[in-house]
Amino acid sequence: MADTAIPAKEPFRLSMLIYDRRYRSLTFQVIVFILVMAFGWWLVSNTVRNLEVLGKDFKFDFLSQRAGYDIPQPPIPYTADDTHLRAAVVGVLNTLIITVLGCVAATVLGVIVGVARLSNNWLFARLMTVYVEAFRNVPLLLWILVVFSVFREILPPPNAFRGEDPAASMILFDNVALTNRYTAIPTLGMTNDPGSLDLGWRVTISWAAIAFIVVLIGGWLVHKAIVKWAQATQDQTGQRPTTWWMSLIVMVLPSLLLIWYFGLHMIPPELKGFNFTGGLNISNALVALWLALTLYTAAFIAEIVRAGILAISKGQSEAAFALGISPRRTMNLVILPQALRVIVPPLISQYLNLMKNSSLAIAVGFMELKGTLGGTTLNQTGRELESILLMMGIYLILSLIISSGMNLFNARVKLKER
Amino acid sequence: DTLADVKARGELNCGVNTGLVGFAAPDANGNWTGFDIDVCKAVAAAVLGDPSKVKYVPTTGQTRFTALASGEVDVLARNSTWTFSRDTDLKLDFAGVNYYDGQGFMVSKDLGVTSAKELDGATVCIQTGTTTELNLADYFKANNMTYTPVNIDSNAEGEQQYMAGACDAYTTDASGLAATRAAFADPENHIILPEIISKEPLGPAVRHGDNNWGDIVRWTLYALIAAEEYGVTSKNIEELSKSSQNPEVQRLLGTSDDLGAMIGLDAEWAKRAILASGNYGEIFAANIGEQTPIGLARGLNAQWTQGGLMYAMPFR
Amino acid sequence: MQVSDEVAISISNMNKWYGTFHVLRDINLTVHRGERIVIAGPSGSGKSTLIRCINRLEEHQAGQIVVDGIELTSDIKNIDKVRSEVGMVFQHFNLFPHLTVLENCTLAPIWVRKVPKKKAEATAMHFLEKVKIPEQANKYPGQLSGGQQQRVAIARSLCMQPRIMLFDEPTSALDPEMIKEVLDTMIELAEEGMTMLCVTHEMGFAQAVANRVIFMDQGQIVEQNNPHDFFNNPQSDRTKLFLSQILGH
Amino acid sequence: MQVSDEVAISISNMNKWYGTFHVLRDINLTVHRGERIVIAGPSGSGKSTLIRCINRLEEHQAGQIVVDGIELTSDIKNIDKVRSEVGMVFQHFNLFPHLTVLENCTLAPIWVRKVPKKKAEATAMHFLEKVKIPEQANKYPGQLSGGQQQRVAIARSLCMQPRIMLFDEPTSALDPEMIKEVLDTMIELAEEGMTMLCVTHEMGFAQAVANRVIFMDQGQIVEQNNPHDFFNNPQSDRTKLFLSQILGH
Amino acid sequence: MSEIHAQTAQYVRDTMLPPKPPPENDSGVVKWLRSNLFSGPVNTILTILGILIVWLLVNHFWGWFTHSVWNAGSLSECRQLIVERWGEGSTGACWAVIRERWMQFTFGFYPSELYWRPTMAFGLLFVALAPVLFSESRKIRRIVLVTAAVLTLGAMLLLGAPAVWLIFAAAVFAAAIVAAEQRPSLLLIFSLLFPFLGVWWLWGGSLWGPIMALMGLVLGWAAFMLLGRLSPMLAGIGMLLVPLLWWVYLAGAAAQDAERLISLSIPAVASDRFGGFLLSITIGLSGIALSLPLGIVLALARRSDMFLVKTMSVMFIEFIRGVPLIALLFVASLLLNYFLPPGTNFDIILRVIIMVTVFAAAYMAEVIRGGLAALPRGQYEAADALGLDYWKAQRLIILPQALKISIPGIVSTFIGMFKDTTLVTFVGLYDPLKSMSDAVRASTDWKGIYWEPYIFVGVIFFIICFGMSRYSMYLERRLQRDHR
Ligand SMILES: Nc1ncnc2c1ncn2[C@@H]1O[C@H](COP(=O)(O)OP(=O)(O)OP(=O)(O)O)[C@@H](O)[C@H]1O
Ligand SMILES: Nc1ncnc2c1ncn2[C@@H]1O[C@H](COP(=O)(O)OP(=O)(O)OP(=O)(O)O)[C@@H](O)[C@H]1O
Ligand SMILES: [Mg+2]
Ligand SMILES: [Mg+2]
Repeated sequence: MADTAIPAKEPFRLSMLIYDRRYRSLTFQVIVFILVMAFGWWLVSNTVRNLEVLGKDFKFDFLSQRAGYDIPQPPIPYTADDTHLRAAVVGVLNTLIITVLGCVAATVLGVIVGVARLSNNWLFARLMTVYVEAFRNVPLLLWILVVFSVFREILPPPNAFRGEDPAASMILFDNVALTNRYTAIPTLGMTNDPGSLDLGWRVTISWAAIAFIVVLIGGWLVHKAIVKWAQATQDQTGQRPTTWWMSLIVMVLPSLLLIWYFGLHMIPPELKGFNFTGGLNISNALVALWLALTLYTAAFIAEIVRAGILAISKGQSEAAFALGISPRRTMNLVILPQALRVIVPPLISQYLNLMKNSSLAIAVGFMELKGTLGGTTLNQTGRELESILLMMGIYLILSLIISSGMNLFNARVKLKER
Repeated sequence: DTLADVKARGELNCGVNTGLVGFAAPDANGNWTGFDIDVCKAVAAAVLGDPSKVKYVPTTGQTRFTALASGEVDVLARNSTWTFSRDTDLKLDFAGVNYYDGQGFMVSKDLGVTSAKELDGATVCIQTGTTTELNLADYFKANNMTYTPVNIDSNAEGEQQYMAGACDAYTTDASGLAATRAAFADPENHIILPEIISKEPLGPAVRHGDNNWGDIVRWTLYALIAAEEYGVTSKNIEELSKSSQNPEVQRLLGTSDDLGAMIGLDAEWAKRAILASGNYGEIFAANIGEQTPIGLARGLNAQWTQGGLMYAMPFR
Repeated sequence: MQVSDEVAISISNMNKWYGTFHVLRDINLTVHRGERIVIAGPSGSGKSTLIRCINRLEEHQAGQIVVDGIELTSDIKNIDKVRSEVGMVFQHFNLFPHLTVLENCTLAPIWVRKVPKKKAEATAMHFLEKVKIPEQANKYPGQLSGGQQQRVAIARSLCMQPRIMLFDEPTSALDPEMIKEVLDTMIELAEEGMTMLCVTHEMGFAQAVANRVIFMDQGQIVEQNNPHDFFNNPQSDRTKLFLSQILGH
Repeated sequence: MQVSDEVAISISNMNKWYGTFHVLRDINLTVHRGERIVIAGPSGSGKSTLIRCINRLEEHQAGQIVVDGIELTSDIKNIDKVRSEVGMVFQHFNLFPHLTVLENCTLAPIWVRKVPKKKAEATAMHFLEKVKIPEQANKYPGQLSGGQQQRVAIARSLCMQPRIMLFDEPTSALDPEMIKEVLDTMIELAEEGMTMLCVTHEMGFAQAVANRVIFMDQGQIVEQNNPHDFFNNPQSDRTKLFLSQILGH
Repeated sequence: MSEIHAQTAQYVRDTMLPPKPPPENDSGVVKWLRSNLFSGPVNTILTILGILIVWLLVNHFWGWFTHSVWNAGSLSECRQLIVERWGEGSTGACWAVIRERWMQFTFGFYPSELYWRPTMAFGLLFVALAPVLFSESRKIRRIVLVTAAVLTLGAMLLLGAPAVWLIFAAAVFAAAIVAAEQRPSLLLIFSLLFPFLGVWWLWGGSLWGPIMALMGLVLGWAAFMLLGRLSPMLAGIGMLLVPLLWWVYLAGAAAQDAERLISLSIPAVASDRFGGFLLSITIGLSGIALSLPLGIVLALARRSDMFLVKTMSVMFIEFIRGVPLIALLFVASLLLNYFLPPGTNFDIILRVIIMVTVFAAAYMAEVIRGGLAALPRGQYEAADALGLDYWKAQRLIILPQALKISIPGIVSTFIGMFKDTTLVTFVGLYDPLKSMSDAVRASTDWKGIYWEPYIFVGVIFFIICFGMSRYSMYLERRLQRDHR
């Protein structure tokens, strides 16, 4: 047997940059990187030259100038005398508010509709299908306008509540007024006001609110402990004690005590002059936007939920049934934990979409980030480069926060495979 | 050099509103008409000799100044208020004023309000993206009143909002209020309050730095105004250019002294500008005057000789 | 391997339709406690459906099924009782992939039988040892081989300590090397006297442990006999044809 | 079936790791031109990995592999050369479902060997005839049975006119009826003197055509011998155990 | 107790039972109603709730819909007619505005004598798409092509298209229908040419422009072929660089010279005349068509094992997906001029298309990545084992399959993008929904009209998007069947 001569190890040659697998990918990456960097540099240098030609600079000092415009219902104290920066912060907070409200409502509605579409009630399932298809196939902008207009056309104006024999009347024991501008709800008053905590930046929070939060968190922790105890008891004896009433007491009773202590009471809204005052007026722009975003996103979520549940094979529920596990428990113990893994990733990307879609609020005059920083501020100061870059940066950060939440979840629930 | 660019292109890029009745709006075939449009036409006629050589670039409140600064449009004729910061910080040059406007309020009659001072606590609909927001804030602050703003992006939504009673008052430039009111099914039930809370001099703007081009736009505008002052109309202009003995008219129409050469144009530039859609008065009457559905009175926009503010600098 | 006189399952004149398709026709079958029955038949003959009717994964429309003295009707309580008496092993295992092997085995005892966790885990470990994979207790099903998964599925059923076990082609999704380990487990179970109904094509298994072989075709029981006679002396033409296909291969 | 002195593949002291897992340990193997080698061993013993190293679908980390005089290093030119000399047939056929059988066979000759289309098609038809399915040339793989697909996969490899063929369990995904037709094709190929390395558990095939059987376990070559001695007189305990499992079942 | 029990005694059936019909109470209308609408209290409540919702909706809008006016010249005339017909105080829909302006909603400000051009382009689009979207079944392709042909030719005739073009369109359709039967691969040639022809038909001007643009691709391919002999690396660079240089420096001049020699011009239509659904469809289609190659590159980069390439691709995709489209549109209208060399100025529609493309590409990349991931590893390995290099394997084996799997995802992306084109209103373009409606309202005749344009535009959007989503579902089902 003649062994073939085994070639000696090659030294490094230049051609290996192209022909050797190990080096080639490096070469390629470096080339691509250089090209991308060059492109980036080209953009930046163009920008610098353009700014020069236009005689503009790239500074963010306009943020500290007086904004000069009003924002309805700012979540933190804000007047026209505040700076553009504060206006931008108000915008971000409004974006966050609408996003959180929208995500919560859309999830609830989406899950209900998604399950309803699987229901064996023919009529109801069909209706849900119509709803889902209608919202998925028509631009969101139109839905926002439609919902906003429906509020405006159907509800009475505040002055319809006026007079001896008003055309409209308040509901819920004269505590809530639905008008075509806002929903007037009572505010809370205290006879025993403990004052407020100053968080700086003219943001204050009432001690009473802090007390409630503390009590609620405490109650929740106790509830957790109760559940843990129930689990332990079950592990010990096999019987799970009924605990919901204990949890209820723990959650509710301390709050009731606090209400009594602070002398909390409702101050109903009152029609004075043009508008209701005294209470809290939640503007229809917010409600309509919230509703439109909710309805639109829920239509997509419903499809995700439906697909998620359908994706869990019939075999899983059959196996559970065959073990004698009841349908409700099967849902909780077997189907949902698995369906969630399928549902959550696309669900989060719907949350992202909702957050991004909230920028359409300019159509109804709800002043979120796009309306303040990317709208009036940009318009009044003429700093489009700075404003838009900053705005995109903020959106990006919010997106990254949401999507890193998703990655965390995915990593946690990933099914173990061989 | 904008003039050379425009000539080389053979077309004037004119930034206009996306749709504002009477001032600038496209019809079903995309033909633009309106008060601002006629300014564009006059400039195009003066520079290129043909009022139809205009490309209208619709701009929104947010994109208009950038469109001008970036050279996308040569002149911005989009009811923009001449303010200090726009003239300086935003690097615009306003070529003059073609409409003296002011911000006002419209309210429904049955509200029983007769003065803006009575609007304390009211809900006010505003169109965003203009100076109106700032004026409104200033006005209520100065008068120690509170209000709830409803910032609406588009005119149509704002009007709809107002009509349904979702705001007590609608505020925008008085000209816009008149136009809006005119389109209502029941115009008699709405009144425009007497207070004008701001000065809103509207005029065409050009880029800062190109003074020659600025001059052309400015003096085209003046030519329109002056023409009215001297009684030069699109009807009698041919005749006058032959027969007029008024030296000012002669200079204006280029029959004596070549003023055009001083701004890089030919002698008949102003004549063509006037011919495009008539003098200032004709343009006003045709687009927004009392005979039109919008029905604006001349008011401040009358010639100075009639007690108004329209005052063309001398052609000399 | 003794068979008692006690009746474990009795099916009489049972009929079932899917829509208008008549899947099971006039089924009559009595299974005694301790019997081990193998059901064979061509694909689509209704074997799975029959087995699934016994623990009411499918509903029958006519006739009677009595399991352990309880008649299967729409009464949910009866169904629950029957299901916790009857264990079932599926072709595709149907383990719960989000739970560990141990959790798979203790889930039903804890939530259905209300057994304390400790005790449930002890039982589970006992049965896992029986199927010879106690060391995999804390792995997830996805990390096991097919044969191991099927053995876990068997252990999971056994943890409910059923009196009857149903198997629906438990080995047909497995690689040849793994079939043996599952069959061994089942044989061991049979030797302990468990009442078993098993749909399978493993004729070796049938000959080794079955008391009776039932041959089904077109939704009907065509032939039944003890394994020896069934294989060596089939009566019906259909059975002969089927056996020639199965064994000839 | 003659074996030449020429060395087709020489592997010396080859080691491979997946991460920190040592899959192949000190493999030494010389294959002569015309040899037909069968590789056997329990699941996970590294048979597939070994075969895949030979045409560099996997990279080895230590030692040497020389195929047809070309050492496998990271130089892509060498890799390309080796791959067009070595044909490979996979367990799951891996035909290209979007191309017809004929296109599957002509793709590589046209794009890699730059053969004119006409000629490539003629060659392809020739090999399709050899594997006895010329009439299927214009069908899509999805329209064929498993056995036919595997034969197409063999024809596809042959179209590149390789000097060495590698088979990785070519019959294990097939139904019993189809196994034979594929094995027949392979036997025919062997008779023509093709150098073959074949991972398989078909012991009949091994006895019929192999010059040598290699038994692997835990990433090592445990035993090699001619088929007769390998089956009738295994030396190592592991081999004995393995053979008893395979043949006993 | 014996080993063999009495009951195990042998049993043989001698006559097979015939199938019987199911028992009575298991079928029929009553059964259907009971099991689908009124099975249990919860279901009954849901049914009643459903009926209530439907009744409320119908009740609310019925009056308004039935009081419709189709013939009127202005809103005030409409109002008058409604009052006349249905009495004082009644309200109704004034569809007259749609009747008068629907061409404007469809074509924007496109010159009305040239309406046939976009119509033809849109009709022939189906020919171009036939090999891609309808490749599955001959029957469907036949139906689609014939329907498209009839509708397009009819519409062109009504819109007064010149005879030459009518004959041309008819010829193309006829050829396509024949080709679809005989040699479907011929259709691909038309698909390839269509983007260039489509641009020409929509914008008009000289045909030489698109021809020279196409030349760039041809040159790139030639460079690739020539340099490919020397080195694949060089070939890749040449393939990118040559067309780029050609387009930037030579194509324009070449087109002008050629035009001077042989004039191939049709009347040009400027971008500012685009509006309404024409604008939406133009932006949507160009966005999708252009984002496809970009998306493929990004998806391949994201799946690559080269760290830098992968990171850059991930960063780009995440960046684009992290910001709202509306922000990118503002970048197009406000910032793009900063980023390009001073003095560059191009069409806002083009700028918007660029940003929409970039936006869609990020989503497309994710869709295609899914398609790539769905391919079994064996396909890659088989290609490797046959000696195909990376690019050949991608082009011949991987992408054709991955793209096919991705078609449903691509269609959904397109639906999303098509809906999002309404956002161009915020940068001053005439989208059908808001700008066009506002433009209609800006005429004195129709000032104050509100719901009718919205409803009209919404319904059209629904029809288009719903059609597409149904189609993609159909495809999905088909693919599932094929890929078992
Ligand atoms: N849910 C169902 N709806 C309608 N028909 C069904 C359903 N399940 C099964 N069938 C039909 O009922 C018949 C019997 O099915 P079954 O699964 O019981 O057969 P099988 O004997 O178990 O066959 P295999 O050996 O293939 O498992 C088949 O024809 C099958 O197609
Ligand atoms: N890509 C990989 N990454 C990590 N480990 C791997 C990988 N591929 C295979 N292995 C491991 O390497 C070992 C050998 O695998 P290989 O596929 O070569 O075995 P085999 O002998 O072919 O087995 P079988 O008969 O099951 O095909 C196995 O333990 C396997 O789990
Ligand atoms: Mg079955
Ligand atoms: Mg293997």
